[in-house]
Amino acid sequence: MTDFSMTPAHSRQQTRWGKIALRWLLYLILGVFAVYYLMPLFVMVTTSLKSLEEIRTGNLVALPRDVTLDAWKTAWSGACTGIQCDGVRPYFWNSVLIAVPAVAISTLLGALNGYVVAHWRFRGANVIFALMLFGCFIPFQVVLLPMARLLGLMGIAGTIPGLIFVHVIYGLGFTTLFFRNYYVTIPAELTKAAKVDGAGFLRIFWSIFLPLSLPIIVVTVIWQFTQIWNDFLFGVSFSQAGTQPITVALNNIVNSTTGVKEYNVDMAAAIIAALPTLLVYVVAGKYFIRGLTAGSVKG
Amino acid sequence: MAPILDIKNLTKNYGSVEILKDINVAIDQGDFLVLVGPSGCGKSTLLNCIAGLEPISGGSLHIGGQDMTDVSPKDRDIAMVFQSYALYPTMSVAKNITFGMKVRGVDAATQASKLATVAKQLQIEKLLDRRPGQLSGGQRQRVAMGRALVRDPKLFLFDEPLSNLDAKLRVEMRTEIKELHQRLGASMVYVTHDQIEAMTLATKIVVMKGGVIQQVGTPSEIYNRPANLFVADFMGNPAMNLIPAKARSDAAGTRIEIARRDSAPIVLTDSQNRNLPEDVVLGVRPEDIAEPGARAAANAQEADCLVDIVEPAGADTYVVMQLGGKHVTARLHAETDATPGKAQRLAFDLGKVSYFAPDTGQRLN
Amino acid sequence: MAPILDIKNLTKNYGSVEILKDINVAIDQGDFLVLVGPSGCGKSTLLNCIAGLEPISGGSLHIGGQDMTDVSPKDRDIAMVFQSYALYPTMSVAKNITFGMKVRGVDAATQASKLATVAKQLQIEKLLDRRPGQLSGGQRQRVAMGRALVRDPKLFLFDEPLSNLDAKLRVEMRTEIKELHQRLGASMVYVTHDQIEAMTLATKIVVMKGGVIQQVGTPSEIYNRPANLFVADFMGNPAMNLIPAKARSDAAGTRIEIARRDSAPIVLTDSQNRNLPEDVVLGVRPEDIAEPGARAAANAQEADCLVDIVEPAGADTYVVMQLGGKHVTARLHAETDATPGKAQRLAFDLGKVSYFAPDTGQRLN
Amino acid sequence: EPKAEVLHWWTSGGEAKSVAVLQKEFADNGGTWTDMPVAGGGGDAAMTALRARVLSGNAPTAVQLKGPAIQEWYEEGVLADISSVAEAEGWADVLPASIAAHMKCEGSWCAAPVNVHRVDWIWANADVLEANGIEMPTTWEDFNAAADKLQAAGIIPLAHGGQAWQDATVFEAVALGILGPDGFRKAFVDLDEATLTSPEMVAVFDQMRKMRGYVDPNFPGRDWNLATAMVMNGEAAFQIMGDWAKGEFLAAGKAPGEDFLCASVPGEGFLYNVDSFAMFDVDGDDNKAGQELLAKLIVGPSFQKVFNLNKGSIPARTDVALDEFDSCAELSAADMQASSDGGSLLPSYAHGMALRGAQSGAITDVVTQHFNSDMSSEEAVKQLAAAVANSL
Amino acid sequence: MSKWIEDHLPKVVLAPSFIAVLVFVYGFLIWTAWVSLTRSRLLPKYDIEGVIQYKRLFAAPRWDVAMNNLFLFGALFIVISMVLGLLLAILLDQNIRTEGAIRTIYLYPMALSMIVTGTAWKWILNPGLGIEAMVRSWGFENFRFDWLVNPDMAIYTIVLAAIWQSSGFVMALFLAGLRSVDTEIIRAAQVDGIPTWRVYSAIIIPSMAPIFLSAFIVLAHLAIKSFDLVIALTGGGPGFATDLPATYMYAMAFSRGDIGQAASSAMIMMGVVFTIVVPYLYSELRAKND
Ligand SMILES: Nc1ncnc2c1ncn2[C@@H]1O[C@H](COP(=O)(O)OP(=O)(O)OP(=O)(O)O)[C@@H](O)[C@H]1O
Ligand SMILES: Nc1ncnc2c1ncn2[C@@H]1O[C@H](COP(=O)(O)OP(=O)(O)OP(=O)(O)O)[C@@H](O)[C@H]1O
Ligand SMILES: [Mg+2]
Ligand SMILES: [Mg+2]
Repeated sequence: MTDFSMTPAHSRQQTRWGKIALRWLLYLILGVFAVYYLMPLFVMVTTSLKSLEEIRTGNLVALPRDVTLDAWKTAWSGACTGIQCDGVRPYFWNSVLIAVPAVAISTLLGALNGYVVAHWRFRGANVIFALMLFGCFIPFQVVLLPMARLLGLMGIAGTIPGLIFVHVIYGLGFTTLFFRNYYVTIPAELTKAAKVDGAGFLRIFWSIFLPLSLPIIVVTVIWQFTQIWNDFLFGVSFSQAGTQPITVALNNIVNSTTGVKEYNVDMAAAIIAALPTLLVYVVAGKYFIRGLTAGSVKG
Repeated sequence: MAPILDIKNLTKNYGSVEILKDINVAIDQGDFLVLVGPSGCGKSTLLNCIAGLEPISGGSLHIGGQDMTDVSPKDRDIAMVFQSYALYPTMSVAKNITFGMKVRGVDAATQASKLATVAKQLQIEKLLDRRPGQLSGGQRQRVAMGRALVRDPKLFLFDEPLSNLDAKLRVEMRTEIKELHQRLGASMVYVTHDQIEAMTLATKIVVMKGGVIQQVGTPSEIYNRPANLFVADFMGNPAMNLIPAKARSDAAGTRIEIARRDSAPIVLTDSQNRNLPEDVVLGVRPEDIAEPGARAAANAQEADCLVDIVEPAGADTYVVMQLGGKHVTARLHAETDATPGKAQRLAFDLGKVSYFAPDTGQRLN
Repeated sequence: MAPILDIKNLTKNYGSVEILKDINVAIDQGDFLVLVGPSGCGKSTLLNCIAGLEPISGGSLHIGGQDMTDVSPKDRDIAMVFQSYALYPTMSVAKNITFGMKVRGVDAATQASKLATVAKQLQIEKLLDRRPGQLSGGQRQRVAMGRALVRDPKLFLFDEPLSNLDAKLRVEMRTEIKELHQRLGASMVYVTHDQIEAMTLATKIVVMKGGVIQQVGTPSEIYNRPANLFVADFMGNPAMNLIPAKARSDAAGTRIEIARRDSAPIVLTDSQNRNLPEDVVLGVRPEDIAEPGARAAANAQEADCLVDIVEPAGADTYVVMQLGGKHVTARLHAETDATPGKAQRLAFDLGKVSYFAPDTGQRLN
Repeated sequence: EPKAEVLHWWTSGGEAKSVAVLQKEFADNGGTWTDMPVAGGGGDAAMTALRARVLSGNAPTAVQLKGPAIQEWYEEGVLADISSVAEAEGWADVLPASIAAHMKCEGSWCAAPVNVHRVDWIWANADVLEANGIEMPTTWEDFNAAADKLQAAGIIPLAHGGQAWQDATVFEAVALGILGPDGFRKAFVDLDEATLTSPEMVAVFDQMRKMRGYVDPNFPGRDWNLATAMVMNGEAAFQIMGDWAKGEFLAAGKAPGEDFLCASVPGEGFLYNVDSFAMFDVDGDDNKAGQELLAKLIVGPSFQKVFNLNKGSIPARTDVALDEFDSCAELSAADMQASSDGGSLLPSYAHGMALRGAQSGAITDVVTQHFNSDMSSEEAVKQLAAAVANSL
Repeated sequence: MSKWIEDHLPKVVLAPSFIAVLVFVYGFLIWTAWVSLTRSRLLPKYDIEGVIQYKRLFAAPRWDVAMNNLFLFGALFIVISMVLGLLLAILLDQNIRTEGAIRTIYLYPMALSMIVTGTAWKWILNPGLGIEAMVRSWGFENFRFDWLVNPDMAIYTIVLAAIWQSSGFVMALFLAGLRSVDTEIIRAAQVDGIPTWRVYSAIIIPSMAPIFLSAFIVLAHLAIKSFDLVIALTGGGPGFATDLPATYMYAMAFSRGDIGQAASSAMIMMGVVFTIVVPYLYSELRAKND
């Protein structure tokens, strides 16, 4: 860690005051930025706690006069997303059903691919890796229509497995990149030792690499989970009634064009939709940084 | 009996680069072969070829009489110990040792009994439940040995197993490995670039440079009769003094003239070696330049030399002078009164000197 | 003249853990102080305290007669060389060396001339345009030295500067540092855990353990008269043999009895040391157990010992036996005919032995 | 058993209630309704989903579609024919001819109309007008005079949200007023180049420039309902918006004629925005049965009444009794009848009734660009012609 | 046979992913290229008509605006995110007691989608509702912050929100980088008398070049894909002042039924991606071969 604050200097008094002033300045700057980052969340939370009446008449960014949780209740189980007025609850579970397997599968495949690219290189492995990486950069709008066609041909159009499939495909580039960058830091000697011990390709992966991968699994899972959970474009294009993820429901609540807008419900729904990803960041954020240090940063 | 390991005309390329060139080595059951050489000379590559971890590009490789050229590592009946130990970081010590057996489907009872034996042998019984991360360097080293020992293989391969340990531990572990070798009578191939390790452990040493074998021999052959300047310089610490000198051979022997900085050249007479060319490089080990009378040397000749640096090293004191335009080190007693800037009388033991051709670097005597 | 570095009652805590305890050391202009001790004993911490990189928790620290206790590193007139070299990775060698001057506003001409001098001194003229990444370990080491030298400071600090080099290079660089020290007459503090380095470089050695100074002295004091078992064991390679023995003192001297494995104890008579307690630990260096007649030792006494292991190390051969229940190492000539399993007649040089109390570990004679 | 999966973008509270009426009727007739709502961007997101569904061979049974898009989809060959229902129910007799035309593809019926939104409404805060002595304007001159007066009094004359479709809504209202019904039809239905570049079109843009001066500076990006709220709370006087704005007033407890006023924008004519459902080609008898049942129910009088009461619009069929409707709706229905007879019942271009998406989009691009910059009216007209040409 | 499987297992494992990428990325790119040469409208058609769609594209003023916006937005977004991320990382690296909490606050926007936060941002930036109104209500009557409604400035609000969303992640990358710098180098610099800011500017930051590269790539790809952000915040307005290629493409494909046009704009976008990513990939792979 880079710590300069401990350096003693000529006059103890002078430096002490200088140091304290500097520290205050430091915290002040950090605080200002914290406000910048928190502002939208603040607006969302306060709005969700206001009544519609108050929103219509008052200042949108002011603190609520009367705190009410009605909007939250409505958003969770009462808001209309079409003719059903069950709130976002059913869609929440759709999202879980999509995100959990998609994250798991793309992470596992990414791990396997990264393992091959980093430790079982063969001719052309680099080119394959490069091609996969390039896939990370394709704008998703481009693939919507041909993908729809193929999903139809595969018979999984509009189904949850179809959505899982799409997310896995377009997550592969990043997960492979993460794992590959992490695995290149694991010494080749480990693989060699295991080979001499008689272990094969899968055995080495399963018994040796996978247990070592926790930090990078955390990074990948966080990344993939936020991507998939927050995805709207695929969700809206490749779902049908009954398989729509929460972002679509949220969009239905928030973005109706010609109806009456209930901003408090919108915001409450938005926060509910964001809770899982927020939770993931708050709980695992520290492993996220650690995982980045461990692998993907190495350039 | 067939040699336990027999390498014939082995070559190894990475792409178009030839890393190993026409390697021929054979060792017998119970031999302790040490591969030494500077970093990057291909020692690890050769060891990996023996283990089957790298395919070879040419030549053949037999282990225990069987052609193993294309056999996969796990079927070669070898065990290997790595420089970084390569312990499986997420497994306990016990699991590290038994992993290979588990993979091979050895039953649990056998696993346990073999584990117990090996753990006892290496005195790591108390560590069996720990993770590698919780072990000191020496302990890790022992576990890595345990993982190899438990296999009871035809051939042990070691890739610089001690180089990550500190000096003290290195000496201890060295002794342990030597003891182990004597007790098991196993065949071992051992890579190091520490030549003391090579000397103390080996029954046979291979010195390599740039993928080419420079010399194969017993430790004393290598130490006392290095085949060329490279081997002479590489083996021994402090290194052999390699002094440019003029030789004048006649029937009685050879007069060797060595330039001195501030005075007339030293002239030594070698009665054993004749027929040397005029320009030679004289190779003398530091311990063969000593106080007069320190050792009963058959062929000792004395001269005064101006001392530049005195390095007391506890057991001995090294003094450095300049002869023939080079730093020359002599090993004196710890109690010597040599002082920098003063002349010191030294005896050169010509019984054990080497001569090399300055151009080719090949040994002349 | 005031000592160039004077440390009085220095203590250092991290939180509630006391890392350094009541350290007192002083060195004079031109001294070469080496701090040795096992890993984690606080050597680096002490050096960092001297450099001002860590604040001290108690005591005082004077450099060149001035109180530097609270002065920032850049104003202490010191230079420091690190284990990892700590070269600025994105700057060329020349910039690495001159960057400090540039920051201090030294004019370009002076920078250039100082750079030239230092580069010549260290023979790195040809490397000046390279990046650290393009240098070998030894070259990096030289650049790091250059960065220190160019400062021309009152005091040089070195934190294990050679430990990342391989054995051969380590010996060479060691000699260079020694030469540099002699030429500059500079004052240096040097951390290592390699005791050969400590012995050869130091004019004064501090042996530390667990944040406490064990002994301060010249290399020969430390080597020949270790203050306690820890120092005895730590300094010297192979380590001093520490053999439990029974002493029986009378007016003529002391009879020392050492148990042997298969036969009657060896009995040696020490005429110099008297008044020893009955239980002692006898400390004998390997080189003080040798072939009879190998050295003109004043007080040599002979005995037959059963040899367990023979380790030829080129210049010498070590043999290991069991005495007093311990492995005991003797250093014999390279040409010895000692064989494992056979008895070997050895001479013990009692003129240089140490005695320690088994309980406190303190030196008795 | 009839089954239908219905893709629509009626997701807000009032709209959802309206659709629920249909769903209930559908269920009462033994059908199973699967709801597939996709809101956002005036149906953009729904259209994204629709395209993906169609391409994957998994089209929904019924889709909320309107205007020429119906014919476009028909041309792609993915729509089903519901003529049998239409003929059995006599749709031709109860629907105004121009609206019926939208529901037909090459002569056969392919969609069912739900409602008629009038787009060219001007809404006003009654108290504000009264306080400033202003009548509902009947010409653009009146409007400008009233706006100037209000502006002087510190009231925002026109509440507006700066989103492309809102800009277009105001634009077509102005255009209808200035070009007249025939001019409007030539310009925005026939894309007649002479009309598009005529001096009258320049005058339309001049009036738009004036309108720009009547909105507050913070209008860009504002949702239409926030603009409505400005009228409601007296911050602004007028808003030009379709009749869905009425829902906002009513939801806030305001009464038509008392708290707020509704009138058609100055000028003759009626711009309609008809929501309709198109039936897609699907497999399975149950789905086909669902389509027929759905089509029948949608155009049936009971649904048309209940739905439009909720939605704020008026029934598409002309034979529904309007007693329960409010005064604005009654006015709308009367005007529709009158304009249908007078040939001035016109499709709204801003709401995708008049043109294909690419064409209306090209026009909107110019309109919104003009409104949000200081482009001259002549330049705007030039660009309009170029954009229309580039979109064909 | 089993030996064959053993030897080729790595390839077998990689194969499904590889095939998937070939089909679902490269196959689709080719498909798009094809469609961009047709007159596809509502649904794709496959009769090649030549480069007419590209001609239309370059004739559309809106596309010009979108491309200009992409470069302006991209440059600002990438540069400011990096500078801010680096600054915050350096500040956070000073032994801050509440580091964990602050880090989470800076990082959380990454977890939210813009569908969610767009409305909040819209209010905050709206002069009548948000910051401007708030500051004015404190008595600073002349305070102006009306970027959102100013066609010339609106693109900067997109930059602002995009930075809000991504700079925390960049900060995390840089923080990780700072933590991996050898402490001995910093100590050496201290002894050398180098002031803190020079230590950062001359030594630490230059040595983090690989991290700058990674950050650049991540940010560039976000910039090119930016879509939700614009839709949620400005919807491309005022006018189409904040259109980006991604929103242009979406509008063409899905609200205007002009798929051929959308495909041609997508191809141009891919061209931009290509020129940025290929040099990066090249350097990635070369470094690996060392
Ligand atoms: N996979 C590879 N591709 C290309 N060249 C390689 C590869 N592995 C090793 N080399 C090269 O082969 C040579 C020999 O390497 P090797 O690791 O065998 O050396 P070594 O003698 O073990 O060195 P050290 O003592 O440093 O371990 C080196 O020059 C190295 O650069
Ligand atoms: N920042 C710190 N906080 C707490 N404890 C520390 C810190 N730095 C060092 N220590 C502890 O202080 C003790 C002395 O560390 P120091 O680095 O001085 O040892 P050393 O003698 O230099 O060891 P080595 O030979 O391994 O370099 C160690 O036990 C270490 O764990
Ligand atoms: Mg090697
Ligand atoms: Mg240290």
